[in-house]
Amino acid sequence: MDMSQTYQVNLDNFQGPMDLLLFLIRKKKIDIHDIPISTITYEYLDYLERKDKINLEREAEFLVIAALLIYIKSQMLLPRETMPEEDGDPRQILVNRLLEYQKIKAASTLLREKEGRELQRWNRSVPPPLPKGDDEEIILKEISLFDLAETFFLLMQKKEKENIHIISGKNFSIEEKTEEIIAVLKEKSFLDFVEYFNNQKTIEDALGTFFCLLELIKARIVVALQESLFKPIKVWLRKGSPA
Amino acid sequence: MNSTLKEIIESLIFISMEPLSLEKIKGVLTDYPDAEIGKAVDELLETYGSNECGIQMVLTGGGYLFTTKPEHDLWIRKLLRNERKNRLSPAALETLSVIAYHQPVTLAEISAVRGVDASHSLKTLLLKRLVKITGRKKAPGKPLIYRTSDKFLTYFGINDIKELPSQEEIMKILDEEEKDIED
Amino acid sequence: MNSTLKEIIESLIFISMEPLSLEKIKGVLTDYPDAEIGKAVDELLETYGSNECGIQMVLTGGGYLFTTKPEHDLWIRKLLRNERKNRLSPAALETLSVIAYHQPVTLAEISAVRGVDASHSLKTLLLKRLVKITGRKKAPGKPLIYRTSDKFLTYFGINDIKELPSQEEIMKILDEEEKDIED
Repeated sequence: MDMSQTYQVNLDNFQGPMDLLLFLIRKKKIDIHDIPISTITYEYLDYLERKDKINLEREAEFLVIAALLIYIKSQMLLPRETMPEEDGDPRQILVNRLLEYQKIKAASTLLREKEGRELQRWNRSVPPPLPKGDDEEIILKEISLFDLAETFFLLMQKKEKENIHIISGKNFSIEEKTEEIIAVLKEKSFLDFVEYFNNQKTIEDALGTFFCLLELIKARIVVALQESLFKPIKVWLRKGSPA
Repeated sequence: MNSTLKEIIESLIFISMEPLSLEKIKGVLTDYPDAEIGKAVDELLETYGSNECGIQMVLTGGGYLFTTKPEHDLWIRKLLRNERKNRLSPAALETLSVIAYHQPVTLAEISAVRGVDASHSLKTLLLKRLVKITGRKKAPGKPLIYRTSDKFLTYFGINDIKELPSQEEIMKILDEEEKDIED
Repeated sequence: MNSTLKEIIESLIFISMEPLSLEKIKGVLTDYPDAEIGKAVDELLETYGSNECGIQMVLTGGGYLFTTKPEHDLWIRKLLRNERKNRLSPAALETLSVIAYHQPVTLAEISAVRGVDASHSLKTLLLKRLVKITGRKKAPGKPLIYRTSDKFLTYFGINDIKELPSQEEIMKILDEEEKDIED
């Protein structure tokens, strides 16, 4: 984010309260290790008040830091019975958090540069022609608990859906369905057979779609192809077809 | 010779999923005269045709393509075999997830959940020692019972099978999937 | 130098769509001494790292990979008819930085550093497979713990997690930013 542009703008331009606080410290050229708490609290609250509409879900996080600032300010005003070294500076918690956040923000800047460069590189999405006889099989590289759990719960979700198939009594129009398929083919040039069926809402829809496709194939308007065994079946619109 | 042009063509052929025809190359590099493109392609063919290079550029199926040399097939096959040994397929992962969340479980039960015969992927998982046989079920045919192994726990970094992510935790992540497009 | 060895390694890296580690190369070329393999790989890196070549060999995510040069992005996108690849959102990148520097880390810890709830951007990163769940913390509520994945390394072109921007590099950025404000 370009700092000069954010000067006059609202809270949405900040990644959070730490971001805003860091911005104010830089703007005021304040030494992060020796923050004048009164000044920064005033500045910070001033920013919060600029917002006319309060989005509590988002602003709550800003208010937490406001509360922390006010707490630190009150601590600094209290007369000290012990030496400051023993008691510790009440600002220390905030300073540590700011230093850590500042570090993360700088690291993000460096990673952003690397990202920009790497996103311009392209790797092949399919392997080059391989020696015959070795049929390619998809293999998963790195698997984490997330992949494992995702696989399972998606499977369960699919099972649940299968069990509650309801054949609705909706009137089904073969013409409409045929037109729909041709429209999809014209737009996307081909469609994935299995995927298309899975997207049908009811068994009736799926069956109807299947009959339409059979008709279209028979009429030589579309052609269904499978590159090899177990590969997805793709349906293409024939060139020069009447449709 | 324009070396940048040669480089660009080289990367286009590299990234192309099918043999890349001269017409397509010209269609991308509209700023360059056809003759120069043709010359650059010829030069590339010469460079990659030499015996010094492990990768070859060939003219096949109406276009240019990078490919490996036939004499290296043996090594390439060995790499592919090794890779297969070390990794899981989506089918094996699915079987593993069913065992993890439903254990103790029999082959018939796994197959019923997955909707396909899971015996092949179960064999893979046994060979990788991610699952183990822990006895027989007291049921007709006394089928074998499967559980995840200690190696499974180590692999995924948990101490106990109770620590697997819950349905609630995973669904919370997946439900956001559609909303995340602009993120 | 054994030119056949170099060629074989070249073709192994070429057919591999993900970074190919030195260990895997050695696992295939068991007939060759390790030192010779290492030397051949270094020589290949040098050849393909030169500016003469349209295809580059890079060391990323713990292995070797052939890829195109960033400066040819425009031409490749024209061929593939692809849009520019999307960057991470500022929130997601910030969350990712916290995970990278504080790993293993829980959601609560990430949110504490950022001062905002990081669950939304964490979801994005999980779905993009840039971070992974690696178990649970032995703490009240047993929260899930997160780490960066191998894909994270490749995404940023980093070979090893140790190669993340160092403390010194970070300090340099901070000094520069301070100067910018003073100017």
